[in-house]
Amino acid sequence: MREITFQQALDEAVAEEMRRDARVITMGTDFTGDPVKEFGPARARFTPISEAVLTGMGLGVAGSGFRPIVNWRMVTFSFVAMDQIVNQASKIRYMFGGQADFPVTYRCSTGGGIGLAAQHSQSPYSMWMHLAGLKIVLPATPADAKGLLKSAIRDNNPVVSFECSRLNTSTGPVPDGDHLVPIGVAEVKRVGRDVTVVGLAYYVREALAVAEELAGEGISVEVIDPRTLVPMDVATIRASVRKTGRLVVVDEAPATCSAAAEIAALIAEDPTTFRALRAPVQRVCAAPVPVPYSPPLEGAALPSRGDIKAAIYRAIEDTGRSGSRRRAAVSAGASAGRRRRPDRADAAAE
Amino acid sequence: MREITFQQALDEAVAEEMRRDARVITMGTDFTGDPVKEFGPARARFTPISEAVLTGMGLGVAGSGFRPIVNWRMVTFSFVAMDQIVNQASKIRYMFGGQADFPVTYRCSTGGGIGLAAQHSQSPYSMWMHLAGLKIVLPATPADAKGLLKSAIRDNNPVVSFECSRLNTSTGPVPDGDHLVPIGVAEVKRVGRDVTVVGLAYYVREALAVAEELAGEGISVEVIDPRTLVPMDVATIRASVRKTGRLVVVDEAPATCSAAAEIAALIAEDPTTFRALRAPVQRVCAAPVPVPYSPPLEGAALPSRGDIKAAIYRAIEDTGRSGSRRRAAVSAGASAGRRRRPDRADAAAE
Amino acid sequence: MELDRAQVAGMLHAMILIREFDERAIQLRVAGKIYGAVHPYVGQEAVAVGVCSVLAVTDRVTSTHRGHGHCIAKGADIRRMMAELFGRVDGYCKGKGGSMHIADFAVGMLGANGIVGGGLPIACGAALAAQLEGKGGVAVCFFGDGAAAEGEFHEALNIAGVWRLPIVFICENNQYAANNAVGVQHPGPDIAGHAAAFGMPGAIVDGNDVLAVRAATAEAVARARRGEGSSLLECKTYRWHFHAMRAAIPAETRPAEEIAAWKARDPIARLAGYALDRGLLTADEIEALRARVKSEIEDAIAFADASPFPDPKDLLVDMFAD
Amino acid sequence: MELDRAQVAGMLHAMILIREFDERAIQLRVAGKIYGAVHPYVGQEAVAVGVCSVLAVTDRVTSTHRGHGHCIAKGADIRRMMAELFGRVDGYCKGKGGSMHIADFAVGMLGANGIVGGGLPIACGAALAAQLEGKGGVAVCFFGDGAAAEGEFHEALNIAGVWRLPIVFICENNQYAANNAVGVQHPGPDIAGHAAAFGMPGAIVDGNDVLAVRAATAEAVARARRGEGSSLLECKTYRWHFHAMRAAIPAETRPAEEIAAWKARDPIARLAGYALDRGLLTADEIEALRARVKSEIEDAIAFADASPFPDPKDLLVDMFAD
Ligand SMILES: Cc1ncc(C[n+]2csc(CCOP(=O)(O)OP(=O)(O)O)c2C)c(N)n1
Ligand SMILES: Cc1ncc(C[n+]2csc(CCOP(=O)(O)OP(=O)(O)O)c2C)c(N)n1
Ligand SMILES: [Mg+2]
Ligand SMILES: [Mg+2]
Repeated sequence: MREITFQQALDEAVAEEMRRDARVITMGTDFTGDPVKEFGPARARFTPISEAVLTGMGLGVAGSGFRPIVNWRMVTFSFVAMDQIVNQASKIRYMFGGQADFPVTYRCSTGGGIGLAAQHSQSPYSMWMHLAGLKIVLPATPADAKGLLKSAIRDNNPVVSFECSRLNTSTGPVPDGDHLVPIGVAEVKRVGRDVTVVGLAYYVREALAVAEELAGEGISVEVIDPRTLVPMDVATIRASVRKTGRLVVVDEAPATCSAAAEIAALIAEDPTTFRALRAPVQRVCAAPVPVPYSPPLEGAALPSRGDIKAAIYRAIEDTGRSGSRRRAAVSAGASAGRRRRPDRADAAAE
Repeated sequence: MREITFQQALDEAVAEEMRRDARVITMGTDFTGDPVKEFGPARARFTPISEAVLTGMGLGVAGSGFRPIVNWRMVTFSFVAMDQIVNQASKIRYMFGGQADFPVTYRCSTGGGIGLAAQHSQSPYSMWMHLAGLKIVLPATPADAKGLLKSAIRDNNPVVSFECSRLNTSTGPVPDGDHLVPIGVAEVKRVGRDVTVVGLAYYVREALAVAEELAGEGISVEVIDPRTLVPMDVATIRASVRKTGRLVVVDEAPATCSAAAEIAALIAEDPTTFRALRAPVQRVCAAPVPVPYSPPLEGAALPSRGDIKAAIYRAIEDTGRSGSRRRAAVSAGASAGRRRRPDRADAAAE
Repeated sequence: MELDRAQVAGMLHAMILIREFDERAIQLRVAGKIYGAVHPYVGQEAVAVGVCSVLAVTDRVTSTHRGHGHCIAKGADIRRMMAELFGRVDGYCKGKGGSMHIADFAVGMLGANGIVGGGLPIACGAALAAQLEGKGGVAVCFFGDGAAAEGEFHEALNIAGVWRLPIVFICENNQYAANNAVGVQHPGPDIAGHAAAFGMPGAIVDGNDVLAVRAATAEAVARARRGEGSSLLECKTYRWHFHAMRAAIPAETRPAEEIAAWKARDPIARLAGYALDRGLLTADEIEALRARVKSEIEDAIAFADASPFPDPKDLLVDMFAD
Repeated sequence: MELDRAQVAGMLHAMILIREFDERAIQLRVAGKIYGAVHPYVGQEAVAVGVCSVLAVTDRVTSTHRGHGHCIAKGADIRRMMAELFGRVDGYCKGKGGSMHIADFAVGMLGANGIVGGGLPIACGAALAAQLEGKGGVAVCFFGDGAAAEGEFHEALNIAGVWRLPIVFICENNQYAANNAVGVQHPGPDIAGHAAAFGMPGAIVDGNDVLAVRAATAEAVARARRGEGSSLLECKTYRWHFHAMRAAIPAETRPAEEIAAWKARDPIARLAGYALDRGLLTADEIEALRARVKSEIEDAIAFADASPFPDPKDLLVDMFAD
């Protein structure tokens, strides 16, 4: 066990897999770590700023026997390559009747919270999740970042690794040796009784912090990190909600058609879980705006601990518990109100 | 009132708005109707196959005082322009502090069911819905196609008009004169008591057909067509579910992070509606695969009337009604089973 | 580069096979045996055949929406092609792909593509693989004049130029993109002019002359195999039929004289004439070729017709590799 | 085209203002008054100023992630620019955009852009508007050498060529894209070579010589105003500082001699020298200009600092127009 940063964990994953398998190559406009030094310019390639061709090359070289890692840097930049993702990568194997495999790993950073404004603060996981045909991982700790990226590189399908910017410098224990984390397995980060909170990436930490805080108030919060978005480990999430009867999902993407929406639907459509659900599902997501630049606005646009707390209180409120709860809920009301404010559209409609 | 096709209705909308306002121009690699004949090559422009520049030009010319209509033809082709949609169109007004308006209308056809295989059979509405900043319409009748497209062209924001291929040749009554349908208003297509079915585009017709059929069995189905996806008329949908206590959503996109997922979440998170919900939400969506070419596979991949019926039976089953219902539900079981089969991922996880 | 009789016979056979395959595909689409869209390659046979005649089975090509000719020229089995068009389990994609998505990785045919320009990046990936393998392999990318208006064209040629990838870009300039003449797509009539700025040779060749196409490709391929980088070859040609059909055959929108002029330059008649003049093939032998093609196609149709439709139970099969 | 003293003084003032603005922005970013990323334009002042010196306020330009210079040269108010960098309500975007999204539609500045190449299509739209208006307006698109590797570059030049749009494409070739030298992006050192295939003139100009930039732009703009179409102008220049900074100033990765050589070709010193030689300005007058710039910038900073932060209650404002 060593304590390393999220970024170091990701760099180790790439280096270890490149050592392990000579067919693994990595391409991007820039690198963290120095893969060129160890693996040379043939296997670690600086590319022109041409994400579309880069993304399609990943498929072509993967379909020809290699195992490329394509790094878009920021998810923002992947959108110029979206045709290759939507029309090629997510469909190519099925469309061709499974006659070839495409073991390509696409990597990019996601998320806001660091003052980079609308274009550079995006978390559009759900746009990829909607595309049947891609596996998607979203680690929240250095150990998972390393273990999931290594599994992604070894997977024989296109896998997208979303890497949360705000976690880059965070540190955590990472097992020594060949540390793998299986794709498709969620983790219960904290066991609880009263409410299930599913957090994504940065918000796993935030959810855990809130859970710790609320434990003092006698509220027992179970925190789950899906870790993989496709395939989603629905069994683990449903089992938790069947136990607690309440669900809060925290995601820094806008709520509409988000991963949070999907998780809510997976709960609402499952008969057993639905019957166990005692309170309305709570989505704690970003406001429906491009992430603004100015700190007070960005802070208001993204979920906060106060928002998570307020949502937990609401979930408990709506199933009527003690007055202390009610007061607490009210105290967090304002922020909860903002978080839940529908966009003007809904407002008009409501 | 005249009976015209969906396609004619769309062509009329464009022609009428171009007559009404000289700042309206239309651009695409091809046109239905003959706008060049009436409006000339300056306002009706054949373009190179360059969707990315075309999409950005729409913003540039709109921000410079014109009202462009950009036709991508198929939603498939819009993905090469996704950067301009995601990073520019959906953010440009807010990001610039509202100092300019961008009255551009993006049009494209959507959907499968006509043997065009994976790339040409897509319904990725939700990928756009997730982007705060775009208005999105999805008409299901010639009258709504005309009225919504006219409203879109007059709207001062980027609006995406999704036009279902399978409806092109369908006919319906369209009011004479300047027929407008407001953006953001759903329509209750059939009033019912027992279950609410929200259908999208082609599936509004299918839902109505099933509702008619089930009326004979004494099941009263309320059918709602959202007509606009952003802003979603949540009030109308929630009001219906508060009345029926049951929701079935029919959408030909795969379920994960789909419009159907969002509608399910909007129901599950609203306290009043949640309390009124008597059965798990039913998503009747496409199987989680790229749409296959061969007719039997394509038929199996997309929702069918049998699937809708089975979902309605399930909704009623799960709130325990008469044995006749139960038998009926069982008879539809096979297809229901297929429809609800989780993808291999979930299978692994469950 | 003199050709022997076997080579000429082989190319002539391939060209006739491509033409007959698509002529029959049109009939079969009208008959409802084939679904979706069909984009006939008729008239452009010399390009696919001339190019592929200098490729090894280990060389990889990417194709377009108009891909039947490329598949046949690269060595795909027309029985499995026809079965795919029929939507049957013995098709190359088990019926999941259809006309616009036929692929045969075993012979280096990395797939037709429904996206204009979509194959260019994938071809660059295949070229990168060849470069990394270091065995002198090459990649070939077929694309149309319309595709040259897409950004992916630029990105592909640029990275190929920077990395000196072993790839030959074959632009089939058939004068039209759907119903739009090349002038709608480009400021000038030629695509080859873009090559220079990417640091690679750009040549224009008569795309209806299979020998010219073969010679120009041979040079570009040799260059790539020597590690000297990429080339752009623009083949001027013409499609004899409509852009695409679904249930019905669309009305012709191009000038009748233009069509006639191009048909007078029939690439098949041209190669047949060459073979006769040089005494490489007799008229009887050419007739025999035509007869052989007919029976091969009937055999492919019979094979396709005998193949079962996929079982809906297999809907989710082939999604993910283990 | 002889310049009078007012013109020279105006250009010199704009260049000094741009430089001082960004030098101060760097300090203010370190001081935590500015958030997110800052991309200094220092060293490239002659390009923005030379180009915009021949534009009317009604002509429209699009910019890049390195956009402060373009904004100032096009006539934006540095007080509202600074307020935007400070994230305040009096900023051009009310604090919603920041450095990478400053726009001032009132002076024809259609926006900085965080996407490499993202402004090219938007500029073509502005050019289309000018063409449709028929009043002789032009659009100008600033972009970098790295952006020329993006597909949007190709699509923009191609459609501009086909439609003969009144647009001038200004490639600021500052030799690097982030830390990658131009050789990583392109097979050759020049971008201008792409122009010919798009049917437009492509010229290379010394981007550190504001008079040369102005003259070349004047010619291209005149051409566009006459309805003769588009041009590509490649300005060879160099950025004096790092690509971008957040909290800390990044270490320099480029060769010291290279930096020194380019600094020796300081575009501001060059114009000042020209003005002195020609007797257009005296040393005192130039000193006065510098002093004026300093106070203008202090005033802008004071203005920004006095402006309030946005109220979170306004989070949803500006999303949709009525
Ligand atoms: C990105 C994209 N845009 C538009 C289309 C629709 N489309 C299919 S084929 C075609 C014309 C292509 O012309 P060209 O590249 O010259 O090939 P050809 O059909 O002439 O063989 C178009 C516009 C598409 N398939 N993909
Ligand atoms: C599509 C896209 N890819 C990558 C980036 C990240 N990025 C920002 S600036 C930059 C370098 C751009 O170089 P150039 O165009 O030469 O402009 P310069 O920075 O030299 O002014 C890169 C790669 C981006 N913003 N957008
Ligand atoms: Mg063509
Ligand atoms: Mg540069």
